[in-house]
Amino acid sequence: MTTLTWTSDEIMTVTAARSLRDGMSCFVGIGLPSTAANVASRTHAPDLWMIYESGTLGASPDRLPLSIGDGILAETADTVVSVPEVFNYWLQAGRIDVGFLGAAQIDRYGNINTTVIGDYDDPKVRLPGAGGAPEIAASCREVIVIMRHSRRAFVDKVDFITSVGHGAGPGDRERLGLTGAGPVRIITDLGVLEPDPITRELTLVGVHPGVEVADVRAATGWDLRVAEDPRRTPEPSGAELSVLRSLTGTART
Amino acid sequence: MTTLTWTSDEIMTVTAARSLRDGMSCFVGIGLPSTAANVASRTHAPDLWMIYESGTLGASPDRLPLSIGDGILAETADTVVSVPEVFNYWLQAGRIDVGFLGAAQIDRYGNINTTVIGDYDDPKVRLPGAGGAPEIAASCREVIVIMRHSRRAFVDKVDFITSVGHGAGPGDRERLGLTGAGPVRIITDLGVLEPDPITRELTLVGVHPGVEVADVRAATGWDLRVAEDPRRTPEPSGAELSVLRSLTGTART
Amino acid sequence: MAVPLNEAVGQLVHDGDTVALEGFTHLIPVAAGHEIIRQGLRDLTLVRMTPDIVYDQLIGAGCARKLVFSWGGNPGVGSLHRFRDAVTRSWPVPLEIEEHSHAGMANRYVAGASGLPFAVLRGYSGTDLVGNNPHIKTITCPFTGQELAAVPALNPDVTIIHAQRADTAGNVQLWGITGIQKEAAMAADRVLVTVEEVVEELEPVPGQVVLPARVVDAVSVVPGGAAPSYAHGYYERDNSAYKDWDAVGRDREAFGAWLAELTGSTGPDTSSTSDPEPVGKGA
Amino acid sequence: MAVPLNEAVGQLVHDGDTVALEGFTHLIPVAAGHEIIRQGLRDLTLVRMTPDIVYDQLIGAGCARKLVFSWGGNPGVGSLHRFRDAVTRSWPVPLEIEEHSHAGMANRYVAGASGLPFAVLRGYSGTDLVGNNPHIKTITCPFTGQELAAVPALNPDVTIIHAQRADTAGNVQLWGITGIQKEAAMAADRVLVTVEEVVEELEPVPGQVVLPARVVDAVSVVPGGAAPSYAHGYYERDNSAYKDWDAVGRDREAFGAWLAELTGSTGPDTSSTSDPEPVGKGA
Repeated sequence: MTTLTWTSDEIMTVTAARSLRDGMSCFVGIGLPSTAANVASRTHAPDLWMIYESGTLGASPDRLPLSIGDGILAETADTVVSVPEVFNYWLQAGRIDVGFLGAAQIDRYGNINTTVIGDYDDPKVRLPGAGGAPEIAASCREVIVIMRHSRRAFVDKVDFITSVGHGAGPGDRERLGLTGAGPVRIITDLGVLEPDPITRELTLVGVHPGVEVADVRAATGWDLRVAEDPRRTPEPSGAELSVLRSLTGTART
Repeated sequence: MTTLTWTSDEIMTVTAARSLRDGMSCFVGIGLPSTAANVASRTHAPDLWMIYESGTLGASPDRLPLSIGDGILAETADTVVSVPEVFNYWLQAGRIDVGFLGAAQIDRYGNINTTVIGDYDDPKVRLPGAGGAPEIAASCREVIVIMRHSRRAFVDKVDFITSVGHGAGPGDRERLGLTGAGPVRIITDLGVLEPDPITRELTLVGVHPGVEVADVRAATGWDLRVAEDPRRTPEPSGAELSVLRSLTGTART
Repeated sequence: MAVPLNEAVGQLVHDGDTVALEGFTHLIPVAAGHEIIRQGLRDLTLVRMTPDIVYDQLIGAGCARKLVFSWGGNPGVGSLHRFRDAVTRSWPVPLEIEEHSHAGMANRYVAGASGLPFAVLRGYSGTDLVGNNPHIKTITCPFTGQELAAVPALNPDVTIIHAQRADTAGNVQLWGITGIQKEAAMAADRVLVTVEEVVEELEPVPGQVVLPARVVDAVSVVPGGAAPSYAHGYYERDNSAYKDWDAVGRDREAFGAWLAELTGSTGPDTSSTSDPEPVGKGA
Repeated sequence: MAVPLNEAVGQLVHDGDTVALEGFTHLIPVAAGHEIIRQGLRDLTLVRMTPDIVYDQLIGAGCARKLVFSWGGNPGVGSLHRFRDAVTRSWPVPLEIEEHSHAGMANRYVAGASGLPFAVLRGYSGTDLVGNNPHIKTITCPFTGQELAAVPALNPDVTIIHAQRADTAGNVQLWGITGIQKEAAMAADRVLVTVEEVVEELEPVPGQVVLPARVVDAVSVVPGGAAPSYAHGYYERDNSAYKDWDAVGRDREAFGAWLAELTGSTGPDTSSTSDPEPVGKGA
């Protein structure tokens, strides 16, 4: 369809970055979400207000932070608060527009697993665990997830619900007392998924250039619903790519 | 008995100051307690660690603070913390050796009233209210009260229990879940009262020079118990008086 | 972002609101309190841990129908006589009171700032505050069975504080004794901050609290806006003004003269000119 | 007040203790963790929100029987392989785990520091953490009827943190990202702080947290004691050391060599000489 002058990770990150609107407050997870948020703040969203769970509010790092506690975050933040304060006064109080998360596994209803693959008491793979994700997924006004697409990652039912997406379907978030809207978009290296407005089941609404719907279905561990006319993701612009590459280049140094 | 070269307020304050041991942490109420604590820190207790409820920890003001939020406290403190932190992390956590309080009324069991004289819903006199006192009286390891002696102030039963002393007698503090020992000494302009070890009833254990036991009984609104051999308060030393007078002189400027 | 104080009060404070003007001896938002009096706001539920003379003035001016507090007095001087007059003789209007301890109020603000409906503390046990305040309940620890006090979150409609500085983006910086201001502001629906000055960039100061612009609805530049209390690094407390208030507050007539001067000398026109929406405002 | 690190660990940390070595990427008390390994402590319940490579090392060395945590990983690199090996293959000893979210752990420390038996938060609801951790319960708001999560207070026997400075009186000062250190320290029975340096007087620094000497049991001067993490204002993070750990941690043999070097090169004599009380210490 087009000569790929960018990688699938790059279009994933750029597309995720575009999901962040200028002026939003964004609770940023480390890794892919942090990269995408930093691309956004350097392109269309200069007033994106980034919060990291280490307590740095309004950070504007001049390179990619290597962890949620990177010193560059404290040096460039509007203010640094304690960890209880960022979770209680900011996240729990419902002040954050968007929570930006990664995941090891996600299921049909956008529930997220970052705890174990396999049985909890006898896991095949022990993952890092919850971190801030359960409450980010619960309390941010909306959640955006960025992760690579594969049948092992996109499963019918996650092995462990670390963070609740849309539970088992409509009404579950309300029943559980979760104040935010939950995952509104999942951006992968193949395309974009959004929950169906009625059933809350994740639905393919966009595919990246060079990707066919069949590719996405093949990389998804359940019978993936597809929107009537999935949108073709606009290609990354030269400006977006150059920002992204300078950031990841920096991070690799 | 002796020529009074000091006032009854002065011996009250000096005697109260002597009750504070060096190295103690002391939660200081404003007014008479603050004056006495500052005398102590300038005489026998240079390492008295004074906490004011405004959040100043380890204050060492070079003049008497005029309120619990006087700027001199912040300028001389080891650190200044928020009000929730001083109450939760310091007072409630049981870290304070002695709470040093004043009162408008106190009763036979050391219960304190700083709220109203008369009926709560139709008071004769509306007093300032609780402030930090209820939890200071509950959570400090011990409480010392300093107040002027009169039949209106020393009553059989306070009109309103703002801060619990020994409740209605033995075992009440334990029943109420209060962690500290409660009032261990009341220092007045006439003498010194302490709770009876068994009955918890306030008992006259000391009288100031020039004061007779009968004077104290006459100024007390219940049939005051008196220790077998009440101690005669040692006179204020010249050093104590000069420190006190320089402090109150400063405060009056 | 900075707006004149009369506009900010006009936009953010309405009759019947629950309003906290917080400060712990330091940085009392006195000028904002006086603007509330000038605009003739009514039926306010006033909230503060340590209501002092500006609350005495608001109460005496008839702005409040209720006071939520933990210690009311003229610090270093004595009682609040307008407050007493309202409580004991309903003058100029009856004043309902809801009383807590400092620990209770502080934790109520913390719960409010945290998006929780209530706070837990070791407190109140055995005191007569419990019987006279239905908002103090007990709760049982689900792990140890211990009984503790529970108090409801405090979420003012408006919190007003005074701070040393803001930057042009509306980030607010205060230092010295910072009290309960952060929690009171973050617990509120709307936040008004009066400041000594607006600067290009906030130079970090040890002991500072920074309130990000995101939680601040309006900044008004009011140099001296905390007087007669003090602003650490800017001016000292005017202790004589607190002493002088005692005589004024004791006497309804003297207070009336004071009130006439406050509302008359600045002129009611000032506020009405710059506050084009009279909706929800009292006389 | 400053005591050598081996003496401080010898006096304050005992077999079977619950020990929190806290830090949020910044100021990780690595040197203290290594001293625990050198002293051969056993059966520890290790607590930390973000266990990283020094916890991987403690676990691999067999010091721990339980880990209480909310996120375990090598930040910016990947997994903790000694931790995985202990959880999935009980090597070198079985490791029990108790898992929370960050919000839960942070509030557990806050409750611990506040002398409360439990904390309340909006959290955990609907997650599988609830079913796998009996320490997460629900509690009902006595005012609104809302259901919220309750977690028990966390009160370590010992908390160890690293800070930039202490003064000669033992007051501790840290700044930059200060994370959960204040709460972790104030929740503990005993507190050990390693510092970059001791100074006559603590010059105030913006963003500082000061821990008064009263809550600190021992200060040990260990320049570089947070490496390979960083100490804001003193040294940068050694990112290559974190990457290099991945290969060591993956392999039991490589880890064994690393462990031999740690315990051998400094020599077991160092700790035994200066730790005259072997009571309660492991081999």
